[in-house]
Amino acid sequence: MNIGIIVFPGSNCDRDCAHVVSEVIGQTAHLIWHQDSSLNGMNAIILPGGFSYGDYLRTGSIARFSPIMEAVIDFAGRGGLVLGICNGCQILLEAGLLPGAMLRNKNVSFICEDVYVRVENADTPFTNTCQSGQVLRLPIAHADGNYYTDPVTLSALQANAQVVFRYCDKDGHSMPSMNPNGSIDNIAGIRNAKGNVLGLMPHPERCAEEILGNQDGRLIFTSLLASLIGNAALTV
Amino acid sequence: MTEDIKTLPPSHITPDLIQQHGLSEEEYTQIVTHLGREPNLTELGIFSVMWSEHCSYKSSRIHLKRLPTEGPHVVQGPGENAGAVDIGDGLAAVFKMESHNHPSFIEPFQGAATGVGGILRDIFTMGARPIALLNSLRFGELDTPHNRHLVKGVVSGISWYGNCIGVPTVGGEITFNDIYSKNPLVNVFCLGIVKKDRLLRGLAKGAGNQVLYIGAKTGRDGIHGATMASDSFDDASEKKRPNVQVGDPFLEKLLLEACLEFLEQDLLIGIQDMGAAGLTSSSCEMASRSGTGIELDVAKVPRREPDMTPYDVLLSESQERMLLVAQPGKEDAVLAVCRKWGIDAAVVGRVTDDGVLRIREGDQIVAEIPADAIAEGAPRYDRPSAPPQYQEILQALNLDTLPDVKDPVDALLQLLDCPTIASKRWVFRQYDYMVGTNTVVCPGSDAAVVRIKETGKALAMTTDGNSRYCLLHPYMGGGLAVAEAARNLVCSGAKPLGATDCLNFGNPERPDIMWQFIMAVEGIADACRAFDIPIVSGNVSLYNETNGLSIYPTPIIGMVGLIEREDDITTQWFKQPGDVVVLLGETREDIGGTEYLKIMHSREQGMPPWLDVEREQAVQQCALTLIQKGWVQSAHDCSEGGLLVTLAECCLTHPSTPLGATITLSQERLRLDALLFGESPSRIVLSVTEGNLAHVTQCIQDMEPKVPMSLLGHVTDTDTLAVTVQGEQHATARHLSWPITDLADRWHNGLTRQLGIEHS
Amino acid sequence: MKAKIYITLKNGIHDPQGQAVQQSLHTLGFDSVHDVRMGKLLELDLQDMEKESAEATIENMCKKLLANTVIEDFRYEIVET
Amino acid sequence: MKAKIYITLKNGIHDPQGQAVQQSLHTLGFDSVHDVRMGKLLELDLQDMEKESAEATIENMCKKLLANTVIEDFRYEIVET
Ligand SMILES: Nc1ncnc2c1ncn2[C@@H]1O[C@H](COP(=O)(O)OP(=O)(O)O)[C@@H](O)[C@H]1O
Ligand SMILES: [Mg+2]
Repeated sequence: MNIGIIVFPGSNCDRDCAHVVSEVIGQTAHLIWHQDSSLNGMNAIILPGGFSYGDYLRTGSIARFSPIMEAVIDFAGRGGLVLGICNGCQILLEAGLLPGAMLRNKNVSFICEDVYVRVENADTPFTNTCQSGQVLRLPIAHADGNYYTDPVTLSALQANAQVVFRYCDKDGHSMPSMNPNGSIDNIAGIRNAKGNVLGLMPHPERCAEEILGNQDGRLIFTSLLASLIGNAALTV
Repeated sequence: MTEDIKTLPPSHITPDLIQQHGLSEEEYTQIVTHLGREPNLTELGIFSVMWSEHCSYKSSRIHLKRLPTEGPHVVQGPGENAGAVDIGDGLAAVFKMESHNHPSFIEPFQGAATGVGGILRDIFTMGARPIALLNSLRFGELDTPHNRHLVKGVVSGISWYGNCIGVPTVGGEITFNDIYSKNPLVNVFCLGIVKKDRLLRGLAKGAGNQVLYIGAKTGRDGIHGATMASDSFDDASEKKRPNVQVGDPFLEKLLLEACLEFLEQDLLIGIQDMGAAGLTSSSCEMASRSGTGIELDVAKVPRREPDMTPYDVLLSESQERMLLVAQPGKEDAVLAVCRKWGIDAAVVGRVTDDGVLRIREGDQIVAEIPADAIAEGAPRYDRPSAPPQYQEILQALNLDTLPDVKDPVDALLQLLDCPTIASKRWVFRQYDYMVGTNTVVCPGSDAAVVRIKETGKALAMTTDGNSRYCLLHPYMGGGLAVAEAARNLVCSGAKPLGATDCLNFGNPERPDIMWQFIMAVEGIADACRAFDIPIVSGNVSLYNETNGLSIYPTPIIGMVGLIEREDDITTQWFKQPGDVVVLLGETREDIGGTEYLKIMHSREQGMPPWLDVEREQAVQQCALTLIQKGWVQSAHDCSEGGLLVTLAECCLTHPSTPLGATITLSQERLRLDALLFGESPSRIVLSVTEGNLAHVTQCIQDMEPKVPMSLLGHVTDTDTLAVTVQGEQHATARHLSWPITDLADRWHNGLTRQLGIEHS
Repeated sequence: MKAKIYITLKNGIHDPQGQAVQQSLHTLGFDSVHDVRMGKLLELDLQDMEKESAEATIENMCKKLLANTVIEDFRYEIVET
Repeated sequence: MKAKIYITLKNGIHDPQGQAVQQSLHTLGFDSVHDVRMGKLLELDLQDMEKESAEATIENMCKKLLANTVIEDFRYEIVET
């Protein structure tokens, strides 16, 4: 499979994602420059973490206007799988591919540490190799991961099973005290209504290899692959 | 054209102006001799920054010669932007440490951030991709709002810059002492990886080659930063506003990627970052290293502000800028790469063969100086040195008048609570230590371990230095820093390959400070020689003095070691109940200079622990052998706080499940405080499985030279650290015990409590 | 012509930065501070722009880029220079 | 009583944030934007404070905490409510 990883100026998890795509799930990773305008031949797209444009105005706000984003929006519109990790998730929000916005973490600081998330919906192209309710240990590394959306949108997210991950303790209890950043309803990751776009703040690509002491993140990538293989015709 | 400058009317260089530029009368006379005439103001500015302590190393250079800089692994020794060692498979590790002390005191956030930016540039100008940052910080005690403000500002500045550019900050150290209240230290270390045969250097070879400027536009920021870093502080210094530089990590990320692309396309002859003294020092150093000259037109330099004079442009320390040399014909390709990354770039001059730094503004020559006169011709001083009068008083500690510890249970809790020993999680949680997906051992163990994806090997790295030891005995303190750094690497399973240093001292014009400096350098040099660890790069920061009060002598050692096999990677925490706890090395009556003495008796006094280099080497060799045989579950070196703190850390630092231990210590002739809290070096606490114990004991017994070993007890799944002290004098043994939760509370929350932050 | 653009979090949206500032102010003894909200101020230098079209242009910039209208409000002033 | 505090970078201090915004505005076709400087806006809700002492207090807050006077200037307005 051909998996495109968009490189924005200031992306810095692009190579990490490419490493997992090629070395862990054995697929072809293509680094795609943000000035390009086409995603020819890609089966799925990853918007990687980092600090696109330094996050100088708001996270993801400037990258959202990169030329490639039109192609990404188009790709998503045609049902292509798009995974946004951390800054990638923030870009998806700014681009309107996912609802809501990110506020500064409740403690105002950057937080880098492992957290637990519960898989709320295992019936997505990004979680189909997980069990529903499964607890994953994943690292977060962000200063603006405090997800916010208005009450109406939140109800819709909940009603449509669009909340894919919630912060929880290691036994899967999703309590406010396990919320690292103040995110509404302990949300760590959401998908769009159609289900083909996922944004999450934790970094699955950082825990997909044995040597790193944790392989929970691998599941996100194997799920992505599983759904692509089941859907191999989809070269948007 | 050249006539212009020589026929200028006698310039108005007054004694006042010379003094403002931080130059002495003799230095001015030397300038006139070098030029054969009086300098103009621009030239005076150039000499002033280039001959500053910061750029010229004029007080330190002759002493730095003592450091061993060669070895079979050394690919690049001192003298370039950074040093490099061979790590096998055709790769080299490029690393260096640098200080940003003065700027961080004036503006902690930006000062620390731009410090990170500077050291990163040193690494990627060598063509290496930076893969790890560490930092070594010193602050005053946290009982004043200002010190808390400095700590928060510095940590968030480092966090902002490092996180944004996407280089993981994988470790470091931070300690607190009031001597740093008015002069905190911010030392940053960076390591990168490059193909050995692709190493770039700061060269300006080949007359006719093009000189290019890339990166941020030049503003007036930081004019005279280098002179400032070479000056003592007084209360007015905080007002030195124009010196404040603002970092732009986003731009630096673009520069980094662009530079690596230049390398890939083989576009450059040489490259040098514009650090202290900006355009001036980068061009002089490149020319001087290559025996060439450089001609620059300041009018072509991209600028941020109107009405800048050549003086301003040459001396600006605007961040995120580089100077490149490329063959004619290649400049278009360089400019194209810059366009791709959205970076300003301009051809600003060319390499000449006359050895002269010639600066024009359009048609007009505004400065003309032999490059060698500025770089190599800089003054070199053998400043007078003498031990301070107070040295003997400091070293005198009469143990007869020091009551032994009464309540060891409370003493351990107090030590774990003190910010120098307590967990630094509040600090490193703000650093992205995982980006790059190479960090195998995250902050929280003796050394950070970063894998090299290309080779399956890994590098361990650490920074260490104990300034109290250095105050009490600078020679010993220097050696102990080297020993501890190496020990930390060995505990992680690595063989030390090379080191860098950052030498932070007071005012070198004072003989006592100069003495501290010379002694410490000698201690470092002798220890490095004994352990066969070359120093491949480094940095000197002098004039760390405010209102006449100097900091403690604070040499910091950054060290890098190689781990050949993944299986050898070792961490400090106990792994499973039932494992046997073993101590390598020997506990002596080392109370002088300890953290215990400071916390429990408010004294910073005595002789620091004595380093026996042969013993140290034997212990390290032994630990590494056991690790490589696969027999070691955990290894942790004993440092600040002594044996009890080390054992408590072994119990507590497991990332998910803390364990207990049951320990028996035999007091023999030692004082109890020395046994529990003394800081004898050359000690390592190991844990091994019961099944491997016989192999381990046999192996240790077979070691030559002999390594003292004692079996201390077992790891347990109880919630208790239980220590029995068998005294010789006392018939009955003494039982001490701590609930792990109590230890954990003190250790986890000590730092945040003092910072006045609720844990979150 | 200059424009000053003020971007603030919408009412009712939690403002962690404002809260942190408030807490620090309390720690310093400024007890009369009951609430702090933190926003952004952008000062734009505009050239060759007609006053009439300026408002629409600035409005446009704000909606497109400068503010995230899911969470932020904006207002602006135009200053003739 | 409310106070609005405006914190801006001093003249001559480099403003990478403002620059990034400016470039982005250009990319979006807003070519007439010649310079952008980014600052902060703090809105404080003050209670039980005398108008006379308010100015001094706010001044004090700014110097002590809100502005980084090494690189930033501040000004403020007091709004009676
Ligand atoms: N300023 C810092 N930045 C990042 N990590 C730090 C810092 N200070 C301490 N640490 C981490 O905390 C752990 C304990 O540090 P320290 O007590 O200095 O260890 P040691 O005594 O073994 O050198 C180490 O893993 C170190 O890397
Ligand atoms: Mg250690």
